[in-house]
Amino acid sequence: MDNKKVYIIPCSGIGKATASVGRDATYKVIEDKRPETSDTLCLSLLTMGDEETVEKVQGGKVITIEGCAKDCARKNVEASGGSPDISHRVHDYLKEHRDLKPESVLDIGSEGRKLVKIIADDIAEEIDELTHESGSCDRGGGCD
Amino acid sequence: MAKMVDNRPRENPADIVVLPCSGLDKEAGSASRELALLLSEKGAYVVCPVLYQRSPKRYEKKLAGVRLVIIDGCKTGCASKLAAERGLKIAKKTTVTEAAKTRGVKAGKKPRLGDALRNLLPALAEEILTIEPPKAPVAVGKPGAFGGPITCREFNVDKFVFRVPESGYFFNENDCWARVEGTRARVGVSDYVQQSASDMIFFEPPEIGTEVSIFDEVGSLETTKTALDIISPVSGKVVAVNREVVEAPELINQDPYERGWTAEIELTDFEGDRELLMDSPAYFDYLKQKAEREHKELYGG
Amino acid sequence: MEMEVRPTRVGVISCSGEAEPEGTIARNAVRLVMEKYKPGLVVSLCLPLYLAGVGGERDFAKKAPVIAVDGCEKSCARLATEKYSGEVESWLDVRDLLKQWGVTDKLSRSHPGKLEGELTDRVAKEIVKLVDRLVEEGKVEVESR
Amino acid sequence: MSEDTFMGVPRSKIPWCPTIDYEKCDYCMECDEFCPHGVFERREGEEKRLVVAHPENCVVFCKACGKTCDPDALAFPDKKETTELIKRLREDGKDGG
Repeated sequence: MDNKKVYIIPCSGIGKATASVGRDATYKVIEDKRPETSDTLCLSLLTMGDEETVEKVQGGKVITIEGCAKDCARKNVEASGGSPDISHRVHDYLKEHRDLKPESVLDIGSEGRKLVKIIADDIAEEIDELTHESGSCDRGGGCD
Repeated sequence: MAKMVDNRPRENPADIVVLPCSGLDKEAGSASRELALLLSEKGAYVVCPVLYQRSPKRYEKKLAGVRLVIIDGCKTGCASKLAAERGLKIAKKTTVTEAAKTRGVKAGKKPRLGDALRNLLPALAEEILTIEPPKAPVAVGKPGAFGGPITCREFNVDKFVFRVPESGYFFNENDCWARVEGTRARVGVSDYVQQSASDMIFFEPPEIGTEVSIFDEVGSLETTKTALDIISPVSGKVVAVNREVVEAPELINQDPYERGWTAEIELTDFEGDRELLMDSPAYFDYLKQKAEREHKELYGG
Repeated sequence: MEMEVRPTRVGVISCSGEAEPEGTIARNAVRLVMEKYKPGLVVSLCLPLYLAGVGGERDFAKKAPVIAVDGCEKSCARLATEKYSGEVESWLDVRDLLKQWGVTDKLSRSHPGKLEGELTDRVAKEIVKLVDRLVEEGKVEVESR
Repeated sequence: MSEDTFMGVPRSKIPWCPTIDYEKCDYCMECDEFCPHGVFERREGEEKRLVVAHPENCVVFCKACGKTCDPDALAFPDKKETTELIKRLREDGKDGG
């Protein structure tokens, strides 16, 4: 069932290279790492109240990735009645990996791609935990 | 060689932990390694930067509650960066190329350590060992002394909105501000800086006790896009730095004029400094022109 | 007498469109117009910021003419602009354009390649036409250097 | 066109900009890539492949490019002297009306 999926929603801004990193990390997870258990949604569709999209977010697990400290993805998800289980900020990763600055919005460059991989690895693990949690709840154990 | 008698207070070397650069690409790297070994012979504990990078847990206990001395070979500052990445508090920092330069010695390009630089090392080691013992935390004035709420005026350049406090702040043309209360000032960067430099990821604070003149560097910032120095709008002695901003530099983006202050300075000549500063309304006009001009340049209009 | 102040910039807003390849083309085409074809004249508006109501995006879009570039017929960018800032001057639907151009290939949202690049450029040039029309119609003033 | 000023003093009268030490410069171009103000210019095919082409664009008191320079080939004027000079020029400006 689709609601067993974790939805990864990047802020998807077009003004900053960090937003491009968040989007690419999303793709890396949903297409390469966890295609079975994760997916993404158009943030604009969600915010504009598209019923199908809103339902998915309200019923499912959500991870947001922010391109800057303005936290647009989380704010927009919350405005649509959802509540992100986990929120990431790309610049928090940059604090730890200062040498991995993305180059530009249209081409994040090789350093940016390394950063994408680090973020995607983390999120893949989180998805496993989130889907495992809900799985064990269904079986009625380990979730008190 | 005659030895100088040195009566300055000495730190117990056993309390000093040294994190050196271990650069093998130029002379300064070899010198920093050698300097660390000298300090080790005098009782300090030396952290191997390579091992520390690989398995930080090994040194966790050793690094707790000690005075950390950083030795950078050159201005690239790898050892400083390593310390910053691991959230270590630095008690003293020495950059070999700089220290050598002030003593008239130029560090060479070849990695092998030459005599000129080697001869300087004992003096540098002595200097490190005479760092002042830790002081009680500096009082940061009365709580709320700088806390009065401020109101801002704003203007737009296209979709960008820039804010400037209505009053009570002084600015230099490097877009850094000072808010003065009594004999102290808090300093920081303006809203314009945080917007044009983008998201802050790192704030390297100045050392407490540093004497700065107006226009000296008083800490530096790194953002997702660039790096910049904070150019002090006042002269005096750094008495506090904003630890909150060290932990969460994004505070500068969120609240550049209040919670995003970077350092507090005991003023020595504010009347003199003031002649070279703009007050809030003057900075508003200055910034408006500058933002419109630079925006055009940035977007090629 | 007060002179009428004409806007000197065109706002272009793209849907976020991360779930669809047409969304990726829409975003990248807007960026291309801003960086390469009409630097200085075009200001790209960040839809997530715009929707979250943060910053000056909404106010800017009230004053300047806006072109909305959407990935699909759901037209989030156009509808969002109409909701918060008023009518858009023009609107593009990338999916519809691709249909008109007879493009039936499967496109990638995450790894735009040569074909996606060419299509992005073509869409960018369509946006440029709309910008030029606004200039011709005098709806935006081009500043002399 | 009105001339650029810094603290009320014509920018052209303030000699603030980096100086390249060509003995040390290894032409890594990090400074040029870093500087957003177009102070440097690359000269393909010339002996000095990097020059300070637009010193007037340099932000007075900014030394940020210097930090990108591994071989430490960039030098700047003394800040105190520059401040004093600016003060003097401001005074002169006042006197001269």
